[in-house]
Amino acid sequence: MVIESAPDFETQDLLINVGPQHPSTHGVFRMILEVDGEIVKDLIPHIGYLHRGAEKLCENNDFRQGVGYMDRTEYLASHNAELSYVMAVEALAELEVPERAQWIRMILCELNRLSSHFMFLGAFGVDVGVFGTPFIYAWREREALIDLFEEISGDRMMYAYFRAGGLAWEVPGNFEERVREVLVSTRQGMKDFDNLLTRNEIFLARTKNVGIISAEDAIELGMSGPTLRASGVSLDIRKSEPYMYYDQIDFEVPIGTNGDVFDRYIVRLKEMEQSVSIIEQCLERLNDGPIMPERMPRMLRLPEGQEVYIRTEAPRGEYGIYLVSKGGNKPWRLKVRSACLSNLQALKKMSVGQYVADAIIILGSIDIVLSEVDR
Amino acid sequence: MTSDENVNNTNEEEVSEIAVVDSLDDTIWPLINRVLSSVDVTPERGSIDLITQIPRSDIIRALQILKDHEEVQFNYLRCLTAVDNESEGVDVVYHLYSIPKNINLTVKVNLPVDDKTIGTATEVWEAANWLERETAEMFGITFNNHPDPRTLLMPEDMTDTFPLLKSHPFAEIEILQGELLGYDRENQGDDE
Amino acid sequence: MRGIIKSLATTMSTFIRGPVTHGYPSKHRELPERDRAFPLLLWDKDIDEPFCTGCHACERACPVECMTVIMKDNPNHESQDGNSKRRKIVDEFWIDYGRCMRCNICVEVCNFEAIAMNNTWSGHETSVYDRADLVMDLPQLMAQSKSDEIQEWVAD
Amino acid sequence: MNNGIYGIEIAWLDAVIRLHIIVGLMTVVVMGLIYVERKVLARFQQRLGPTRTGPAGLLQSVADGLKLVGKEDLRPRNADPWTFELAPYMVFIPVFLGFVIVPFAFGMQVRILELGLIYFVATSSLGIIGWVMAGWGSDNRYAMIGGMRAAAQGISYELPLVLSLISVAMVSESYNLNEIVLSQSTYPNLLWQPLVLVIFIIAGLAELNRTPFDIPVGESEVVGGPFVEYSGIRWSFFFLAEYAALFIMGLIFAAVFMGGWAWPLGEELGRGWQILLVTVKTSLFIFLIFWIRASVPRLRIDQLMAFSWKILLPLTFAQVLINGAVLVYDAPLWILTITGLVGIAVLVRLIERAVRPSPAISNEVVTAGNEGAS
Repeated sequence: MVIESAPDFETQDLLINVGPQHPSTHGVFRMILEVDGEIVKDLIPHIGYLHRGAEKLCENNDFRQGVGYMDRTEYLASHNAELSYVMAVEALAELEVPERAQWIRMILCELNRLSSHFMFLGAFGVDVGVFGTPFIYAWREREALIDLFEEISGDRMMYAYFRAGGLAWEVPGNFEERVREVLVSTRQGMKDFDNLLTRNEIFLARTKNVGIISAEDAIELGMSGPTLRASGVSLDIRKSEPYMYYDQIDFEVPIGTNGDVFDRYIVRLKEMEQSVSIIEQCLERLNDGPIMPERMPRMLRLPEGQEVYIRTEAPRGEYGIYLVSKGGNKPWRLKVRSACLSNLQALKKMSVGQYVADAIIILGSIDIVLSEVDR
Repeated sequence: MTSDENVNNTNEEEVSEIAVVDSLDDTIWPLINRVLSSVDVTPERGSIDLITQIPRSDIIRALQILKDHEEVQFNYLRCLTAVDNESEGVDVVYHLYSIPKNINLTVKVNLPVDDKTIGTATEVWEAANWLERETAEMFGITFNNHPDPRTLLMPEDMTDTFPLLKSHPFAEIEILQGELLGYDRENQGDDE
Repeated sequence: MRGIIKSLATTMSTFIRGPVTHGYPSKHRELPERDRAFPLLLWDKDIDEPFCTGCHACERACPVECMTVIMKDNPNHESQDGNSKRRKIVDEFWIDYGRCMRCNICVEVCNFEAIAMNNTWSGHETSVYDRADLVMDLPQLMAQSKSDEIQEWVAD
Repeated sequence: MNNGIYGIEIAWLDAVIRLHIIVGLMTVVVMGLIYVERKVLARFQQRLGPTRTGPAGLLQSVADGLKLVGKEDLRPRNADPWTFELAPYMVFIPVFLGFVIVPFAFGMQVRILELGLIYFVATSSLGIIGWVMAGWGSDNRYAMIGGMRAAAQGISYELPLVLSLISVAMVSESYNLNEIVLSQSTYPNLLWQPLVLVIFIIAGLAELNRTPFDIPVGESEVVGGPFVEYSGIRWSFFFLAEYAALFIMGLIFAAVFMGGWAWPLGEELGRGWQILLVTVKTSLFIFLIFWIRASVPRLRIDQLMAFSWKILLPLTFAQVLINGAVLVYDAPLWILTITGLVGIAVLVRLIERAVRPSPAISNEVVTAGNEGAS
């Protein structure tokens, strides 16, 4: 047998199917990687495995019933998802939300941002390859937060606690001390993560200069949230178009410089520190008062021919609700603008040319929740 | 505007109120009107943002102007979706945001029921890619020249029915979950 | 290398801090009062009959349509020489726990405070082998309240 | 040299008996190791670990073993039958062969080989063939990537491992493990070879495919790599081999660097104490590996190769050269300690240089103030 000369040696790209059952696709995401050795040459994302038609369901449910479905579109930050929905209804029904309810909402949303970011840190740490430790650290802290949510709303993930006009019921009497107690453990958890990952050489080697996306590309692709801010775009809806009482709160928006995976990690970690400070400021201003408007109709009906697009800064970016009303007690059309869907579009741009292992952590760094992507 | 003037003559107290409601001078409308002077635009006051109706033939050109024009720079496509108005056709809705100027704009295009085609906004923003794919499969809208016209959330072969149209039935949960899933044990047969 | 040593120090510090988990099936966490598991019907001990009058309010308000209620005339009503003030009472009541999304709306709409969310562990440990077994009927829904196993919490 | 344990003079029978003891020992040790790893890792992660089977979950490994034995032995339809089914043995047998030379106490080993260290290195590197076979034979793309990664990694880290052992052998002036241990009866080798100790641990981690070098089996990337299609008893062979290799590596570490069963202070110990001493030293190594596993992320394949060829290999070569110079010119051994420590400093510096080309982290993220966003 004659050995062929080198130029005739043919190589073939390998197609790998990652997901929908894969340990690090964060749910049922599927991507088809075309790899040349270890380098990703092409990436085809497939989504839709978790599509439940939340928008259609909401069109057939009244405004109180819809809150429950919003929880399920964003199960890691349900308070933030509910917030957009109830704010959209309030904007159309022109309901004035009592002050106390607003402060409590802000506290809960920021707490939920903490718990969601903890989940990111844990899952991301595991993607990078630490065996389970970040996951357990994340769960340790998230457990404290979730216990608090359970004491307030009764459920651990699907709170169904915000209502158009205010809150479903009053928070328990020891709310403030419990929040402060949780913040102490949260600080400890953030410190643990910082010590475990931020300066670890292997972690830095894995995450620095990986999956870079420029600010222009990020804006062009409609990315939002920490993923966008890591690229150096200072766009935070809490600052640019303040809702609730964010304009009365003093906080900063951490932004990254490189737009790489490490920046997306560190921006989230810094953002958590800001969240803690926001919660503390909110607690100081929390005062007694009603939690629902005084004149609240038993069955909420919206005026005809109105529409609103409400956007709030959820942990993963802009969570928008586009609500069209044609009268009656049900929305005519409800569109959930998912931050993850837009962020996920950038995956291909970030991953092509990187290593297979990088594609995994880039996916992890976007912090997708598939229920929000598919809705 | 003529109807407003009629109202003006009737009651003085109502005048000021209605004038405030219907005048769009406090919004970004004058700016948009100037920028889109070459396009036929109908403004409307929304709850938060300004809503503009743009005819289908001009839409992509108008969006390109909105993105590129110095004074507005709508460089960020917040959301792209559609609303089914049954007999009045389908509205395609673009929510635009300008990061440098911090202004929002809602652009609406009405498509007739029998011809749901429109140009693709992916030429303007890459972000429109998946949003248009989703809108297309949910409402049966064809986006001409879309770079990747596959389905996004729906199965690949589900191109004949469009779930978010009002004519699509809201299936009873029983039908979806099926009789064989345990609700009707008698009919389950010997499959176990 | 210094960063790696810092990481090692962090894990060692948690090694020393000791476990934060506890063996779940053998040890149960204490549930808060407001914990929401699945809805239950309450039993009026004074009169020895359910609070529920079968008014269909919860059935209509349920977003997932998991409830079925049948109403009947109360045989124990005052006009029938009974001691109850309820003219109508629940005859049959089914809740499909497999479909319930635990949104608490049924509790909020109930005018008679006849339904409450189960806030004990028995409401969380409801796994069965057949989905049909998750459809609870009236005696099953009533059993806990009858035997005083729950201390229900209903928001004002 | 060959003192029979039971005084059996027939060499082959003696060897067979010893091998049987080793097999039994290995199985028990591996089960224990799995239990200990689960418990220790759980503790690092503030969990409880196995608790349900037996007191404190002690029987967990037994239960797992029974389950694995009872499990169906699946083979994918398109798998290459011979490669697929032989691969577990090809991984297991070389590891098992390594036990031949390992000293548990004075004279307590299967055979004393003059070239014991070379024999150990030779057998342990054979396992790579099994990994590649498993990866190729499974007809699974994850498995194939994993197998190829294993081959690349195994070959790359073989060299630093061999060179680090050679430089110790130079100081001890023997390849015979027994004599290496005896040569450390006053000062263990780690005093003279600190750099090589670090490199041995790093290369050992890579050789064992453990975090941060678990690239071939990376759970979050290639989902178990070559083992992804295996089930039941075949899979348990891989598992057995993995932990047995860990145990051997610990024993080699104890013998080569820590002085094995040799007691530096005073008289020679009894056999029981010797075994205890070796066990403690081995446990130290194993605990360190568990600790590292709980703490550090995984490297990427290119970084892993670069680390081996560009950093570890030159350093070990330098150490071997310095060892040679010191030994040839009969210079005092503390020079080696100093050069070793300098070498560690260089290693640390190189690692930090490699990952931190940009300024310090605290300056990386600028925070936008209130005015910044609007």
